[in-house]
Amino acid sequence: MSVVTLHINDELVSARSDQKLLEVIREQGIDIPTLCHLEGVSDLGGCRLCLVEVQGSSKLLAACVTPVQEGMSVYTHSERLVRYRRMILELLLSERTHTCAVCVTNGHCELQYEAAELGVDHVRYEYLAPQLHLDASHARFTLDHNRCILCQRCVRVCDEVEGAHTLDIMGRGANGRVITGLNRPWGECVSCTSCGKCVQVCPTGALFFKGSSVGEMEKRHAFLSWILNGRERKEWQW
Amino acid sequence: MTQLVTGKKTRFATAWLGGCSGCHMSLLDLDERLIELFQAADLLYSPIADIKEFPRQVDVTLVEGAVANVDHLELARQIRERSHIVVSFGDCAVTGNVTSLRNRLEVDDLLSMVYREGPGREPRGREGDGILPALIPRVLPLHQVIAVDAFIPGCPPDPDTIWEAVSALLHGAPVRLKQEMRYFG
Amino acid sequence: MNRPELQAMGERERERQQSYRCRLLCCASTPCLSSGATAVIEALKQFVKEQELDADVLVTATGCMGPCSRGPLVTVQTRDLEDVVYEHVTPELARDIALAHAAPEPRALERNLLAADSPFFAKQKKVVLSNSGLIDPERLECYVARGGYGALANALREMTPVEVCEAITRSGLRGRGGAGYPTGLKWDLVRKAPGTRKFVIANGDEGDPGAYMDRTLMESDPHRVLEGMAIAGYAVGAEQGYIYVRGEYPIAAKRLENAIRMAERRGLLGGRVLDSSFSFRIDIRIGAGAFVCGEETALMASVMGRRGQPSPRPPYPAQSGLWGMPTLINNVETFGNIAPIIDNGAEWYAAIGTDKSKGTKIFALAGTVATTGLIEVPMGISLREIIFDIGGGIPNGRAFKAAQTGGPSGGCIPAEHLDTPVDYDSLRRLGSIMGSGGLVVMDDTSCMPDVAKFFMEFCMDESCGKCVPCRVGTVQLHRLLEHITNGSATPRDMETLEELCVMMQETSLCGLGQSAPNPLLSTLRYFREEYQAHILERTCPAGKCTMDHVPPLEQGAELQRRSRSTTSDSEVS
Amino acid sequence: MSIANKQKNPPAKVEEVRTDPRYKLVDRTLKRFHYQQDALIEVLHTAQEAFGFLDDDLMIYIARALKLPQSWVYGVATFYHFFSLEPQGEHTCVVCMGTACYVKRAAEIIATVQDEFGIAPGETTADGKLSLATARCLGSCGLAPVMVIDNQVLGKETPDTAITQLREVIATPAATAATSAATTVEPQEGPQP
Repeated sequence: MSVVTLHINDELVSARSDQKLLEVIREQGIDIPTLCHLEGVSDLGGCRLCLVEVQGSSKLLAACVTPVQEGMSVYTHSERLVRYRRMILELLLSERTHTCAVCVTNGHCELQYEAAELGVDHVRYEYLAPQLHLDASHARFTLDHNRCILCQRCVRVCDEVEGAHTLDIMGRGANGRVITGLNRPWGECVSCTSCGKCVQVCPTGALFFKGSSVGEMEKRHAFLSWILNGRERKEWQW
Repeated sequence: MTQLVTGKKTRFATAWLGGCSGCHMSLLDLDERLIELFQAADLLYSPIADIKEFPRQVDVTLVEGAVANVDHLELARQIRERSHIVVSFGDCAVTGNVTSLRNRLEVDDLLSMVYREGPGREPRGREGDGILPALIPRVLPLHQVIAVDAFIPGCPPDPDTIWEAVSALLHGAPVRLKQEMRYFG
Repeated sequence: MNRPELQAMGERERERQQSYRCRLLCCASTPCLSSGATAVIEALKQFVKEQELDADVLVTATGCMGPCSRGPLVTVQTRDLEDVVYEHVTPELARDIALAHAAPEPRALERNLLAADSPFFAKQKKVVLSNSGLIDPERLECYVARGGYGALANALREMTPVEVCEAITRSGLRGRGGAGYPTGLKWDLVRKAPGTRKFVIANGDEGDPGAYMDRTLMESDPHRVLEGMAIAGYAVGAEQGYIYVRGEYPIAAKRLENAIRMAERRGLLGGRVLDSSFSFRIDIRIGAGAFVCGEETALMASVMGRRGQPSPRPPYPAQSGLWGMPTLINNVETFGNIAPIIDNGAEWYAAIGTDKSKGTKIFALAGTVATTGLIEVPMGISLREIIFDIGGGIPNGRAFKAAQTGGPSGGCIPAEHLDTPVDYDSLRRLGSIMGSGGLVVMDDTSCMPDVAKFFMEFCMDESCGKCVPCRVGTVQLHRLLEHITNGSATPRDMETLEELCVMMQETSLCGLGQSAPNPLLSTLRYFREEYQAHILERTCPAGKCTMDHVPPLEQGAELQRRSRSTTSDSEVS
Repeated sequence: MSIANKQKNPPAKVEEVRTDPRYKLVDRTLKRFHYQQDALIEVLHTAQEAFGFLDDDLMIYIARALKLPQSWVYGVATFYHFFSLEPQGEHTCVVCMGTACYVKRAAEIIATVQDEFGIAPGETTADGKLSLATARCLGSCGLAPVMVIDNQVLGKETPDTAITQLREVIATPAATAATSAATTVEPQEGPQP
């Protein structure tokens, strides 16, 4: 694999040519927010929080899906990028019903964290307050559409890591919903292995273990890289 | 803000719209810092003081709660007209929070569900029409009704967070909360 | 089939057509069919049968003739007279027309005649639509008789793929789908891209409301599109093409399917095209109602049977498209330009149009204009000429207000810019885009914030939902416009609105989201005072909006007013 | 087909699936595309044409035939506006809401139809007689405003003409109209025109 050099915020850095910008930026210790990106599954480029300015490109590019290129010059925290990230967060908070005070992931939520990090202290947009339901038909997990940000982490992990593809997205636009099977109650979906990966990778309180009360649902997704590295490097073939 | 700089006492008010008063409880949890606060400020209006009219001139008003009915609208309008700085105090004022969970229902359905047809109740008819303040169709965070100058998130905001914001305001400085004090919820 | 056989086929068909004393061409395009063309065609066929004129009179169902609002249309070709076009033809009138023209001393009727020298026809220049309305789209022979597949034969025999790409580059042709990327460059990229297989896709997912150029081309001259695709396949090294037809266009799909079958049977498509070593298959894919599938990466997802969600670029389709292979995607109209360029030479083509926008462009002229229909004009013509000369101006004594181009990705152009030449760059400077060619004229009864709301609603419904700025941004912008048009907006909403527009343009994943704010921004640019009237004075100057709501702070007074009126109502009842 | 897949559906349902002749049409399309997963949209088109709408059994059948996850099929079917998961009415009325029609006040037609029959776009009357829908431009802008009743394109409509035509169509028996949609409705007896 060849090595390329590029500038990130005017610092000269080198990277492997198969790397994506996000990885290189984070390697430099630069904190750049993401919500749909998840180490271990394919990238979507949907949350647009990791947008960066690349000199010579008229468009802002999502760092998670942009391959590095020799001689690139990248800026990660220009005034407009920070402003846009904040607005995107505001849009997400306005879309469904994110009432932190009564949420199972209060205090452990990536959406809540990014909002605080980016300084979103209020939302200028109208709260859309859609009437959405909650699927508690599964024996162990609950899916609350009101807290979903449609990042599709659960869909990707179910397909790419677990291989069940129980989850997908139905509809489109703001009417999109995470579905289980043929949009049947989750508990009735025979393809679900109840592995719980979707719950662990969900950045908000949309997926949680039954029985969790306010602030009790902590997520972890470090196991993903463990599983995937193990598979890829055949570490478990003893 | 000139008064603040010249060392006069800040004319201070707190108001309570559609909320649980938890933010005010948290304000009282400032404990001994309350003494410091009221050495620098006069409390001109507050649910914890028995004052009926919102005063003519206020420097800083903290507003707890979301705007949920016509009385809130009227008070919000007065607060804005008569205060130099208006602060959204706590998640209900900032986001609508729990108060706004009713937005998914039509007002009339909500009233029927809770009052007119609630279990174990006598049907009460169109209660409150003209007596209780009418509910507005959608609960709104304060800044969607009037201009707001600063925001203190939290449900309720931590006393330290409140103190951070209030002491900045008493010094005529803008509210710049640290990241750990900016969390909703 | 080889080249001499192709020429012979054309010759035979020309002789056959010449043998008729009179040819009656009836438009059988969707608009004319909806206004009763079927009955007209039946009446004419009946007439020929009754009068036993089978050897003298030929009745042909053709594609679109242009002035769709004047349909059903009938064109008459006689050996001794100039071609004439009749409008609003009824079955009775059709018989009279046939009677007059098929007579030993043919003459034209005086009524329902559309003069050939009227500005509607005179100001147009037909390159892509040169066969449209003159040939039977269901018969391959008709296309071949007008030189069809000659360009393909020529390219296969006389030109290398490099030369074909060069010719297209030299012609200056730019993508007709809207963005205007140079077609030759795109072809060359795909040609050079390494890949074991390559694909060509014709984008016929014409989703812009108010536009039907692609439908008409596919319906009226399907072989023209297929020939362009085959030449592209040869130029880039692809053996498989897909033509993605919008689900709303069943007639276009049927005619294309028929055309592919005919061409394959005659060896003009399929294995060993025209006895060369080049093979090219074309399959049809029917869309299922998603505007976003006009975006090329979304379209590819849809061709592969998936949810039509766009994916981030790079990689571009030219490097990694269908199944990861290099893929050329062009609009149907772009492919319609290929055969004429190869036939007449790149220089001939480059001489039409303006410096940076070459050739002609098809527009669907619609809205409040006297004659609506499909027109093809040289690039650089002014909007005024299109609307007032070709279209005949604004009916009902009303005033022109704006012309909307580019559909939900475009903008509204006001009267002061009517003399702007129509080309890619001028329209972009005005805050609109060429787009695929929808041109909707609005008179002074249209309210611009309301028009902006219409387009935003469209984008909101069509957003795929993959990226946040588009998914939520369109909803929020629609809400804001709703507030403006119902009277509940505040001056602050204007700031939020403008800021959100810019943010969406810069941060959305694909063209749909990036261009969704365009109609709004362009109306803000030219009609800001209308927005201000809605917000500050709570009035709608065009008288369209209801304005029956109030801003949040005034809701209290409003509620009291309403509750008073309802109590008094209940007292009465 | 794997054992797991067989267990998904009770055998009774599979039998029922095979006896319905309309599945033959779906099978034909499946074969034409060699059961390739890419052909999902084409297969859904055929299925909708044959059945009038896509119900769960039909989507399960297609998912199994193409070896695709059920959620995938459902995701695709709901992404595209063309596919309907609900049975459609005996007659369908589609009002074009393209720009040209909009400028010529198609919204008033929809409002009138809505008032007259008490259904919003996307809904079907309680008696199953009429489904109302809107379209994103039917490409007949020259005739704006345009509506389509039972696949027949009608141009230059007004609210009044629209209502009159709809009343007429509803009064005529189903056999003469609704060629594609109303597959769930038994052909009614009535005078042949």
